[in-house]
Amino acid sequence: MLRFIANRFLQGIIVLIALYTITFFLIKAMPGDPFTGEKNIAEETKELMREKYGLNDSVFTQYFLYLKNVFTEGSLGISTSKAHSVNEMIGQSFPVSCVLGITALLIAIAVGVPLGVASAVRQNSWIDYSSMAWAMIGICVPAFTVGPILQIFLAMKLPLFNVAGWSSPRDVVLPAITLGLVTTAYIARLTRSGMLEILSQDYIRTAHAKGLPISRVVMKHALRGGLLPAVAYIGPAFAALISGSFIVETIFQVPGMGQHFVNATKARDPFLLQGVVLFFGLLIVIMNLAADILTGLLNPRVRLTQE
Amino acid sequence: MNNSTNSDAQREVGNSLWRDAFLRMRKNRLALVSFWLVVLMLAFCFVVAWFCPNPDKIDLDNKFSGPSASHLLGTDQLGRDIFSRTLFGGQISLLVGFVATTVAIGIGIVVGAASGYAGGRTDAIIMRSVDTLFAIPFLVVVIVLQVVIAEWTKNASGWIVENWDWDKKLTSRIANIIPLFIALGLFGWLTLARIVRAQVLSLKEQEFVEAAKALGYTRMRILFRHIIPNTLGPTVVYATLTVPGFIMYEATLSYLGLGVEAPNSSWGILIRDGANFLETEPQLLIIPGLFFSLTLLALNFLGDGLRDALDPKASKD
Amino acid sequence: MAFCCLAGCGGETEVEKATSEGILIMGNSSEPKGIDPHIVSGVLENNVIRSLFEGLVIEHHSKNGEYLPGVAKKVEHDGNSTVWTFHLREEARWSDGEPLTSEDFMFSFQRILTPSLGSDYSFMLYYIEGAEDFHKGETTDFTTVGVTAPNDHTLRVKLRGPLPFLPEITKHYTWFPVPKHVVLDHGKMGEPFTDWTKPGNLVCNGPFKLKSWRINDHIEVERNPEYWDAENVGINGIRFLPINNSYTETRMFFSGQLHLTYRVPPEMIAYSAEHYPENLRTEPWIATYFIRCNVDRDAFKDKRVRKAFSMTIDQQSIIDNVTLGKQLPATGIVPAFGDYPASKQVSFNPEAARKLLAEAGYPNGEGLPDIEFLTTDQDSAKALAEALQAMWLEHLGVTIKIRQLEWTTYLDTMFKQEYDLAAGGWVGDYLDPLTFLDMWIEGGGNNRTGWSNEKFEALLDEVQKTGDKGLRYKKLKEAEELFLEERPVLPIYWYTRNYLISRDVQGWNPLILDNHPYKFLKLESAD
Amino acid sequence: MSLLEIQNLKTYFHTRAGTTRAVDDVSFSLEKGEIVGVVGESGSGKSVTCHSILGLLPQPPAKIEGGVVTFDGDELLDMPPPLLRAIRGKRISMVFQDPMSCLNPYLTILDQVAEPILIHEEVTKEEAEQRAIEMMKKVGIRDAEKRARSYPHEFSGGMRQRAMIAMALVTNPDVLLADEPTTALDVTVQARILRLLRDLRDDLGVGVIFVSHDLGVIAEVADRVVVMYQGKVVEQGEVLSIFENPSHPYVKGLLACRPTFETKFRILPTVDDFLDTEEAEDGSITIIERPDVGKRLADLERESETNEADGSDLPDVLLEVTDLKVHFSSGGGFFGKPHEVVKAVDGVNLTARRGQTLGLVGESGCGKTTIGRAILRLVKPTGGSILYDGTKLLEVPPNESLSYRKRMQIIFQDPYASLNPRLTIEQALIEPMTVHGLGADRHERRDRVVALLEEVGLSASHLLRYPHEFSGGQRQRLCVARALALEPEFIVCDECVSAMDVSVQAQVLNLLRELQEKRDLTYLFISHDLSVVKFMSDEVAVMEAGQIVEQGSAEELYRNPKKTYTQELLDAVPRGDLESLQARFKG
Repeated sequence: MLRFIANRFLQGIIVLIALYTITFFLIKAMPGDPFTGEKNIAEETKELMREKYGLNDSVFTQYFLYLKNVFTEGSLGISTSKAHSVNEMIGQSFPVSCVLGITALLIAIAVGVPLGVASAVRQNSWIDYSSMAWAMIGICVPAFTVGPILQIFLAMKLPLFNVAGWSSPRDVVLPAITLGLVTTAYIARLTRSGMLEILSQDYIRTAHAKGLPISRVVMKHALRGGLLPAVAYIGPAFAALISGSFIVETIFQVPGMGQHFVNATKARDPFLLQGVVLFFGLLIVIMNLAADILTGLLNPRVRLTQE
Repeated sequence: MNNSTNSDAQREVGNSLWRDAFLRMRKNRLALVSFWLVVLMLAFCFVVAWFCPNPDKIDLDNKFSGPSASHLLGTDQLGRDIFSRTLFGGQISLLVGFVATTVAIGIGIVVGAASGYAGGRTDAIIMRSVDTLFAIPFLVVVIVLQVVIAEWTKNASGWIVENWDWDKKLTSRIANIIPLFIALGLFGWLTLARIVRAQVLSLKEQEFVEAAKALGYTRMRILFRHIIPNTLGPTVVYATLTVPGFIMYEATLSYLGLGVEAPNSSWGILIRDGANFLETEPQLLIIPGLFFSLTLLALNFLGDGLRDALDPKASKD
Repeated sequence: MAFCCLAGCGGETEVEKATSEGILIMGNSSEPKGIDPHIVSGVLENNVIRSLFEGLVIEHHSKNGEYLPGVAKKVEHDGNSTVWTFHLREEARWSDGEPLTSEDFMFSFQRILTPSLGSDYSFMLYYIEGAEDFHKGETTDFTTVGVTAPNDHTLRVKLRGPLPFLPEITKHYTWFPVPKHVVLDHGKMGEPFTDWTKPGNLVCNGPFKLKSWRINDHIEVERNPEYWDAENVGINGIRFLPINNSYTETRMFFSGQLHLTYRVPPEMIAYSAEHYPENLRTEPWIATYFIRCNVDRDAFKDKRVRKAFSMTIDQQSIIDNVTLGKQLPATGIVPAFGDYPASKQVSFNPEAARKLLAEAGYPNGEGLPDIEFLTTDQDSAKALAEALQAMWLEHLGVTIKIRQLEWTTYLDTMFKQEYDLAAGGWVGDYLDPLTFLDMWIEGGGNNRTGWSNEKFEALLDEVQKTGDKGLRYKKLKEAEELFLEERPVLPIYWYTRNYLISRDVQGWNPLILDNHPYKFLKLESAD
Repeated sequence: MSLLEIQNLKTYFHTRAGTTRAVDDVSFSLEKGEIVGVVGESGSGKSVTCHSILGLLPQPPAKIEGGVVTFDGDELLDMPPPLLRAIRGKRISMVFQDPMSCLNPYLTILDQVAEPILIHEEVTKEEAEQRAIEMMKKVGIRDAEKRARSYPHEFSGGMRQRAMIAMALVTNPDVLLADEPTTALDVTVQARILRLLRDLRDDLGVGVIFVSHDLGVIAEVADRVVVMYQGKVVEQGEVLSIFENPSHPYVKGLLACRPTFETKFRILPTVDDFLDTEEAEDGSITIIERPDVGKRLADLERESETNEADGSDLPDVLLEVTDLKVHFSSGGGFFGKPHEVVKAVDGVNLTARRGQTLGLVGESGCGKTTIGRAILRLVKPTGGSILYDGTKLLEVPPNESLSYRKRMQIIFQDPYASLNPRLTIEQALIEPMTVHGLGADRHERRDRVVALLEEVGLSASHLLRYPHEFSGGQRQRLCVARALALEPEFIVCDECVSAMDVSVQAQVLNLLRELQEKRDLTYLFISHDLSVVKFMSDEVAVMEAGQIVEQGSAEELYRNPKKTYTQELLDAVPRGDLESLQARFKG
């Protein structure tokens, strides 16, 4: 197992370097530069500002210098648009996104799994059709519609919730629901198909033959295998959830990481963008690895069949 | 010899897998209703639309008017006919959904299947490339694409208009959408490739694959004729889940200058614009939203039906 | 109103709580790029910086174009408004208790003009003799720059020409002092990235000081006891919320989470006017929305074509149907303010427009090359473009193509002049018509139309040389009329600011520059 | 009153295709401490009967249309589900055919064995696990304490079936329903399990319903036997009397079609030789005995004798395997231990002669399948050489290997898994011809396919069907046809009849035999079933742990085994003949 992790870790570093390289040149290829603003500033001034951020060096110097700083100092540079160090910005926003993402995922699992299980157990019944229709609607209705709907019909009517903001624990609820909606729908669908597959297995008949109540057959015998497809999906999905969502964060005024992706792109902020992309890449690598390990834990057979 | 072999193989699969699937699907009532709903929607968007008022006709004196004889579902903030805009918007959205999904399925299946079937180092390289692509910020790519490709398509469409005497408006409309498909196709296949790969990993251990090897079939033939057709079921279901995502992406991209150009519209754009009128004029969101959701719901059940239909075993009962 | 009741029934809203604590909660649209007055620029940064720092003079709380004493208790000039003397008050203190002296101003001016700091707004100090040369690195000797400190409480500024409205300029934060002792504690003078503005480090001289700052969440300032006029500051603190989404901001206001919004989205203005008439404010603002014509393109070489396009824009209809914020039809490029008479040249006249277009050789738009209208992905840009497209089609028979681009790409494309028509706007930096006119000189960084005119530039030169206000305005008016006659840009409307304000907030008066001084505000529960 | 009484049970399956009367008016009973064998071919309704008793059938499509099942005075069929669940696994337990798929791969053996106690009795977890381990020891799982926490895939097939039985018996049930419990197992393991069941019956007094398609196994274990055919009981009674004096033609056929060591036939009689159906006017079908059975059997016997005559001069060698080694490295990846080398085939020498059959027997995991695959180069040998018709196969460059693929074919154990479910029969059979360029055009290939189908006993009407629409025996015929499509001269038959009912098995064996004679085919016949190998082979090689233990002519080797391992294998085979049965009951 250690060997496996070490191996994947090495692959992860290669992924990150490839990611860095691609992003680096993509950023260079974007029109405009960090100092393009509505009020154009004098070329001399721009020159001074470029000097300040080391953007006057040759492309290769810039490429390797940043890489060197990341590896030697762990420094992701200084944002050209917000004048904070990128490390500090990620350090402040990631915990927020993490809380939001985890809550969203928990909601998605808490709703999606039972929905999927119920549909599978009662296949082709009205429960099945209606849960799957709901799941599809969850996928269809975009966050920028769900968010305002929750604001207008829940937050503005119930004193329990704030319309937006991030000051008390209950402020997590509405953005997490909005963020988790699509994930819920996917989990429901994947759980359903996974459970259908497992429920047709012979060992489920064995479990019935032992006289187990249906709840126990489902919970203990079917769920573990039935969740495997959903688990494989959750890995990258979780990385995306905890790295934040621009739409949900701006609608609910959440100081998370998702805004950095969009704002840095719009501001052509090379270091902030590079920093959040690399951080996201790292999350992807870790989450995919975690999903594979989790799959291994859920499925004892993987231990032998994987090479 | 080789050529004839390939086309033979294609015709064999082409003929009966899909024909039989269609025959089987006719027995599934829900899928059939969904199928007709989708056909109806297509008919509305591509036929009925042409008999509707001009969707771009602005009538500022008549904004937010309610349903009437001249405006079946009322008008929007610029006095344009909502029904007509929704139908014309559907043309773009359905096209985007269909083409982007097809591209994504195509790439996803081939890459995922190749990765899973080859295994070992090739697999690791492909899957890590997928990880890398997954982390690349979409917005940045779109902005770059817009500069690089939009310029290119503009020149190309200009050339086409000049030399082939095509309709200018239509050509520029198409030229504007091509970069959109490239952007969607570039990234849309990633998760699909993972799903297909997982399928292939278990399929390639099956005896019929070994039997195919023993019969001396080439790796390509085994992959494309024996393995990939067996992954189609789950792939179709997953693909129907991604269609709404593509359609909404189109709206985002159009705002960024990559896609439909104003005043032309799409469901995604209408929904995005409509969301701003949530408190004041909710019908601007609800009408395109209903068309969109209904179509996708139908597509989803159709996808389920198709999965069952693609599986010859399921037809037994 | 029903919402308010429901929200109120459940207990205290955040606004009610904040009012009782004397804290103003205001929407500030976005996360500031920083709070170092010498490094950043922009309206929302200004909102925060204004609470923390105070310049030589401050904005009057209700009268446009007037000032009240700030750090300088008295301002004098030599009669030609070229050499100015500022008498600083002795009791001025930094928030750490250190005295604020003319040395701090000397340091501040040198700092913002130091090339390595990379300030993007240092040109605001170019009025000072020798400042431009120093900033552009042609000399490193700061004594060549026209500022001196005869003693600790006197500051003398020598300008490169007469400038009767210098106090107006010094209200801008580029002229604000920064604490020399603190800045140098955290790095060298010209070092751009230091920690001196971090919470805990920041030392300031304004009515408030920094309490806490979380990126994308809030910035909170609290009463500064060391402020010279501390006893007259009416509120205990301000919480700035960087609310990107204007719909969210409006909803937050409706449910009692904000005293003051940054703006109201167009779709919600009518709704607010109906449901919250006492809270909605609409005030003129010193900003113009217009369309640039690329005069280097064949289509717009001829001013008759430009004018034809301009005269077929039904400004009032756009305001009533698209922008919805009671903006004013822009009959000229300089918005109406003070005693500068607004131009009347721009008007809606399709009949005359068609004639002009025909004269230019394009009857009914025939023969015009393809025209592309460049616009952005921002709020109502698309609807506006669609409305214009329809108007030009209706009145001129011209079909234009709309090209919507992401904001920075749009700017880049516009700056590179790769467009036929481009949406644009300009917000005045200070209260003088010049801020709307001097950008159109040949090669001006914000011109970007390819248009230039020697006579226009000669008029502006004359303006720079006179200290007489009447003569200035006359020349400026002449320049504006000339500019409009040429019509390289098509004015559409003069901005208004639409915002929602709680009845608890008192002392918030309409100001055309929107530079409200916070110290005069009071919070009292209106119920 | 009997412990378990089944009266007039009717279970039908209602599908869109129509109604199948899976169990049609079945009655029999089980006494305490008795083993009742239920025998019949697949589809005869024997499993459905078992499942109906416990209400384990998915409804719909299944529906119990009538009948009464009384257990210890209670009616089971109408019992409310909670009460029925209290009986399931507690008083009536069940053992299924395939222990791999019937044990939950995600849970440890101990979890699963202890679960019925935890569900049905008020005990602590520790206590339940203690009892589970004791039961596991009782059924013969060595080191039960240590191995209890393993997962099913870490157990061998026999151990898994023992675990299954332990799980069924751990609550001391009154009745054990054993549904083909030994079918998937090697003979030696089967023998041990059968002994175990008998011992348990003796020790615990459990009543057992033992379902099997193999009369030989039934003869070893059962006291009474119920023979089912097409959903009906055609004959029931004491084992001995049925063997001595079968009255129903189906039973007679069943007894005859099973190859034993003593079988003289070269072509096996099949059930069809014995019975015929007669349709009455009301549509009901009656089974009658063919009037010409005696003549048919006589024909077969005569035919066999004539063929038996020659055999003095040996044909030339077609295949020679020398010192073949196939090693796999396992583990080392995911959670596994460091790399371990498994020597699946370790220095094997084999010789097959043209037109003859070389039988290869051994228990599962001994490497016999790997040899077959290595010869076809489906796995890469680690060492050794394969000389085929004078060519060293392992040295043939890949671009020429296509012609050898054509000459050598394989038929797998599971015909269903080895047919692509998404291709019709026509596509599946035409494809190899297309790839190898046989036949001039599509029409010619199609004609050839039709001819092939007819050769294996199917018809052109089957062309457009999918594999799942065929029965197991038909599917294996399809696999044979597919292998024959390339007109090979050498075929590896890898356990190709192991999953089949004896009656179907006889048909397929006969088919292989006929084809061999007609086309002069050479077979490598791999099987764990010694009787079948004996029937098919001219020469037999016995394999154990990657090596050949003994090789020789079939007759000689069976009559006079030289190695103890061979002897053990032979002893474990259930004879199912009259002598051994008489020995069991009388001596």
